[in-house]
Amino acid sequence: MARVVVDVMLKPEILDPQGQAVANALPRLGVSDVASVRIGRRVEIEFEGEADLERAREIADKLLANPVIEDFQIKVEEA
Amino acid sequence: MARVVVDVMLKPEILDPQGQAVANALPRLGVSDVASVRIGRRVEIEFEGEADLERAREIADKLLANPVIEDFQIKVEEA
Amino acid sequence: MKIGVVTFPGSLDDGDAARAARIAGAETVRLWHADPDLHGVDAVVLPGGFSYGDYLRCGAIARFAPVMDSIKAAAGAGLPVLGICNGFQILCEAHLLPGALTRNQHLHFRNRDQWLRFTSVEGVWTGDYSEGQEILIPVKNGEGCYVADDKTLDELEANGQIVARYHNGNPNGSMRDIAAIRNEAGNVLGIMPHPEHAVEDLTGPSLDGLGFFTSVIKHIAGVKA
Amino acid sequence: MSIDTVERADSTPDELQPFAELGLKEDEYLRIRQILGRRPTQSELAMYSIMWSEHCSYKSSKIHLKQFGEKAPPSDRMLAGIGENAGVIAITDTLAVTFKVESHNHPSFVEPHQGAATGVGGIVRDILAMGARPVAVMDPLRFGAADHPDTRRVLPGVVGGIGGYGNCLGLPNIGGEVVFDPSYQGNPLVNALCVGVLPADRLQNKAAVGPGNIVVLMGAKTGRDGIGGVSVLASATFDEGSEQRRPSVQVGDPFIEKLLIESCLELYESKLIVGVQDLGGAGLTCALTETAAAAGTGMDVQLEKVHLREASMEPHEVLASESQERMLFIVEPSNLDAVLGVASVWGVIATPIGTVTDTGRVRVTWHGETVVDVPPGSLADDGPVYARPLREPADLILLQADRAETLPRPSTPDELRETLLRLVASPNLCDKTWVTEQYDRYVLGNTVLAQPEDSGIIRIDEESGLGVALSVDGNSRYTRLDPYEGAKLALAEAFRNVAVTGATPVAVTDCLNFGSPEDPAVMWQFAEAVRGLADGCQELGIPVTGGNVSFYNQTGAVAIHPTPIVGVLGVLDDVSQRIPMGFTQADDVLFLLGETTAEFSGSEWAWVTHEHLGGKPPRVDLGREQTLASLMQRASASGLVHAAHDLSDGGLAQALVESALRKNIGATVSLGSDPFVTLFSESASRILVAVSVGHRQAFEALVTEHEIPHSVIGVTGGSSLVFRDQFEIPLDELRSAWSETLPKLFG
Ligand SMILES: Nc1ncnc2c1ncn2[C@@H]1O[C@H](COP(=O)(O)OP(=O)(O)O)[C@@H](O)[C@H]1O
Ligand SMILES: [Mg+2]
Repeated sequence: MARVVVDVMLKPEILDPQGQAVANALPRLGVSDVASVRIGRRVEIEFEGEADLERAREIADKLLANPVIEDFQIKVEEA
Repeated sequence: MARVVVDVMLKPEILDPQGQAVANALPRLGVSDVASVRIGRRVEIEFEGEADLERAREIADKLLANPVIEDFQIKVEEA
Repeated sequence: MKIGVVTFPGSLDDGDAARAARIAGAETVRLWHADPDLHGVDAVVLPGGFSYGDYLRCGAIARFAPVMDSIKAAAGAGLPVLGICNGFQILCEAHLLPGALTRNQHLHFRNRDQWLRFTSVEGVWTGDYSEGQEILIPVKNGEGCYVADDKTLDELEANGQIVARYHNGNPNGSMRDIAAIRNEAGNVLGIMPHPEHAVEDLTGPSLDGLGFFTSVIKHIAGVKA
Repeated sequence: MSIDTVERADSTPDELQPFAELGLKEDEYLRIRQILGRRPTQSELAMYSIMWSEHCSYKSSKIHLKQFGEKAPPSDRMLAGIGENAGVIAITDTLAVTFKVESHNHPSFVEPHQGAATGVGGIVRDILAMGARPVAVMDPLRFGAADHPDTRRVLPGVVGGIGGYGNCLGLPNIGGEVVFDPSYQGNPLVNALCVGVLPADRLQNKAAVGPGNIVVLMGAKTGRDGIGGVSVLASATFDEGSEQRRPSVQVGDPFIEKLLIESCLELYESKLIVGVQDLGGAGLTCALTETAAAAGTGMDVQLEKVHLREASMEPHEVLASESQERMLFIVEPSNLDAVLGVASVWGVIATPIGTVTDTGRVRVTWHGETVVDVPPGSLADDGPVYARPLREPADLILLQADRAETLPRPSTPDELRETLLRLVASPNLCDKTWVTEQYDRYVLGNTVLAQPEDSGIIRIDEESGLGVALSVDGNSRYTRLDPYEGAKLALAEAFRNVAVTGATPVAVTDCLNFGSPEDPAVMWQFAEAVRGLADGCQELGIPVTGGNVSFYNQTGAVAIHPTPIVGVLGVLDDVSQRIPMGFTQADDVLFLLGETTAEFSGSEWAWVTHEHLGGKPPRVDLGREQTLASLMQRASASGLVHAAHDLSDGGLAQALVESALRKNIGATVSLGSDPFVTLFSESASRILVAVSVGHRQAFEALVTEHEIPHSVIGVTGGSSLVFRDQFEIPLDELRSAWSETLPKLFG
C-alpha cells in the first residue's frame, strides 16, 4: 500500500469564502496576528501496490480538481 | 509572513461519502489499483510575523477540526 | 411566556421559528448573536439556516457567538433549548449535544416531506406527542447525517435520548436513522427536520410540527405555576 | 508599467490601442475619440468596451425591444418599467411586487456551479436594488441531450450552484424548467428569476442626485473576477508578461449576499440613502456611469479606496471587475456614519469612494492621478445602436412543410399504452424531483405552491392572504418552427399556468436567448419573437415590465433554437383559494376545457418517438386564454374546483399522469373517437379540471357562460389511470416510469 496526497487549492485570484469566514472568526478566539486563511481539499489516495504518481496526477486532473478555479499539488507520502 | 498548514481528516472510522464517490468513479477512468480515497480539508494560515505553531494548534483544536469526527495535523511550511 | 429566537448572520428560518412559536401561543423575542443578554426568555430556539455561510463546518463558527455563552450557561441550569437543522448542528458543535452532523451520504442537499417516528417523548419539547407517533414534516439540509461513536449511540439509546427516527426512508444516511436527540436532562433538543415549517395548512405538509412549540409552552406554564 | 492617465493620453494621441481585441469596431473607437476629444486612457477604453458591448448596451436588440413599451397597455400600476433594474407593479395601494428573469448562460458553461450560482446572486441584487425584499427564485434551464456526457457534467453543477446559492440566501425556489434538446449541447441556458416585495413608498432610485453626496461601495472586496476583455487589454499592448492573468470566473459568496440584503433593507427602512444601484455585469463601470447619467450629475471617485482582494490590481481592472455581492449607494453626508454603522452591525465592508458633483463628468483618480474623465451618458445611454439585417432562415419553408401530423401514429391500445409510458419517462416530461429536491422550497414560510405545480405561489401578506403566482415557460421547438407564434405560445403557457391556480395575471418578464445577432437569420428569429411577445402582451392587456437579452448562444455557426423564456406574474387576493394541480379526492368529475385538434408539429410525441421537428406549432388564441383565465378566477373565488392543471407538452396524457401522481389518486377517462389525438395533441388553451359531483352543474353553467368548449371526460379515483375501452396503467407503474429517468442519468 502506498499513499499519494493531492492538495487542491483555489487559485490565488479566486475568492475563497470559506477561508474568509474563518479568518473573520479568529478575532473572536483572541487571535489577531493572522493575515489570511485559505481553505482547500486534501485528498489521500491509497494505492494497492506502488504509489503511482502519474495515475494520481490523471485522477487529480480529471476528477479531483476543477482546473477553471483550482490548482493542485501531488506528493507521495511515506507510510 | 509565515505559513502554517493544518490538515484536517475525518477519523478513519467515520464514513467519508465524498471520498467514496471519487473511489467509485475511478474504474470509469480506467483506474483499478486504488484501495481507498479519503477527502479532508487543507487549511493554510498565513501569520503576519513568525509562524506560531502553538497558536495554530489552538485554532485547529477549537475551530478547524471537530474532535468528534476529525483528526488534524499541523506543520510549518517553508515559503 | 417568552420564546427567544436567535439570529446569527446567515440564519434563515428565524422568522419561521418565531412564527411557529407565535402560532403556538407564545410571545417571541428576537435574540441577536452578538448580544449575550437573553432578555428573560423562557426558552430559546436556534433556527435553521447557514450561519456564517456554514463555511468550514456547519455551526462551527456560530458556537463562538457571545449569545452562545449565555445559552450554554442557561441550558446547564435547565433553560429549554431547541436547535433545528443548523441549530442542531450548532448545539453539537457547542457540545450541548453529543455527536456531529456530517455531509449527507448522497452528497446532495435534499428537501422533501419526511415521516418521523417518536421513540421517546420524555423532555420538555415533546410532551404533546406520544411514543410511536408518526409525523410528517419537511427536511432540508446538505449536512444532516448524524454520526457518533457506538458507545455514544448506545448510551443515547439506553437513556431514551433518541427522540425521533426517520421513518419510511432515511434522507441523509443518519446513523440508526436518528432525526432528533435530546440531552440527558431533557431540556435541550436537536432536530434535523423542520417542525416550524409544518404549522400552517397553507404552507406546510401538515400541522405536525406545532407540538414542539405547544409542548414547551405547557412545560413552562407548569414550571411557573 | 505605469498607469495610463488622462494626461498621458493627451500627450500620446497616436499610441496604438487594442480596441478590436476588446470587441469594439473601428467606427466605435473613433466615436469614443470624438466624444473625449482625445484617445481614451486604458481605463476609459475598458469602460467603453464593456458598456458598449452587446450585453450592456443592447445595441442589436434595442430597436426591437422598444415595442414592449409602445404596445404596452397604459397602466398606473407600473411603478417602474423597462430600463430600471427590474419592473415594479403596485398590487395594492401600499404594496408592490418586482420581478425579473435574467440569463447566466456563458459563465455556466465554463464553470457550471459558480456560473449558475452567481446568476442567482445577480438577479437577486437587481430585485434588491428596487427597494424590495427578495422572496423567491425560479430557474428556467436548458441542457443538451440528457444522455450526453457533457450534460452529465453541466447539469449537476448548475443545479448544485442554483441550490447552493439560493438555499444559503434563504430564498425558496418555487419553480422553473428543465428542458433537454441537442440544440443546447454546446450552449446550455441558465436563466434565473427573482421576485421581491416592497411597500410602494420604499421604491428606490438609482439616480446619483445631489452634488456633495457621498458614493459608498458596500459588500465583498473587489478581485479579478470576470475581467474578460480587460485582461486582453492588459496583455495585448501594454504588458507582455500577463498571460497568467486570464479572465477568472466569478465565484459567489451567498453568505455575504444575505448580509447585504439585510443591510440594504435596513438602510431603505431608515431612509438613509438617496440612490442605490447593484453591481452586476460591468461592475463599478456600470454602476458609476448609470447612476450619474440617470441624475444628470457627475462624480469624482478615488478608486484606490476600493477594498481589493489582490493588491496588484490596476485601475482598469478595478473598474471592470465583476466581483459579486456588491452594491453602490448615494448617501447624504449627514447620514454617512449611520450607513457605515448599519454595515458594521451586519459585518459587511462599506467604503466611501467618491462624491457626486455637478460637473456632468465621471472623473476617476488613482492615487491622485486622473485615469478617467468621461461624460457618463456616453457610456450609459448613448452607446451604439444597430438595425441589423434580418433574413428568414433559408430552411424555414422546408421545415414548416415537413409536418408531424403526417407521421405514423400508434393506434392499438397496446401501442398507445407503450407510447404513453415512453413519453412520461422521456427526459423532458419525466419527474424533475432529482433537481427540485436540491432546492429549499419552505424557507420564509410563505410558499403556498411550488414545483411541480403549474405556478409557484407566495403569500406576501399574512394578514389578508394576498399572494402572487409565477410561472416561467418557453417551448423552443415551437419558436424554431415559428418565432412569432412560438413567442405567443410561450406567453400563453405562462399566462395559463398562472391562471389555472385562480390568480389574475398582471405582468410579464422575459429572457430572450438567441444565437448571434450578426447572423441575419438569428436576428430575424429575434425580431419575430419580440414582435410576437409584444403583440401577445398587447392582446392580453398585460405589460412587459423588464427582462434580459442573451445573444451569441451558439457553437460555431450553429445557433441554439430561439428561446424566449416568458415569466408571468399573477395576483391572488387570498391564497387560501388557490387551485392546486393534483387530484384531491375520488369521484370528482373531470372536465377538459378548450378544443383539441390534431396538432403534433413541434410536439413532445413527434420528438420522442420520431426525433422529428417540423411543421407549424399549435395555433394560439389569446382571447381564449383570457376567457379561461377569467373562468378560473371565478371558479377559485367561489370554491367550485378541487384541482386544475394546464395542458402543454405531452398533452392530456401528461396532464392526467401529473395530476394523478401528485396525491396518488387515479382516474377513469373516455378518449372519444380518436384516442391518439385526444391523448397526445398539444393544442393550446386547454385545462383539465376536477370538480366535485355536487358542484358539477354550477361549474358547467360557469363554463357555458364563458362560452368555452368543454367535455366531461371522466372521474377521479382508484389506483390506476383507466382509459375506457383502451388500456389501463397502475399508478405504481406510471410512477416508476416517470420518476426513474433523472436518477438513472445523474445518480
Ligand atoms: N429547474 C427547475 N427548478 C424548479 N422547478 C422546476 C424546474 N424545472 C421544472 N420545475 C417545476 O416542475 C414542474 C413541471 O415543469 P414543466 O413540465 O416545465 O411545467 P409546465 O409544462 O406546466 O410549464 C413545474 O412546477 C416547474 O416549475
Ligand atoms: Mg404547467
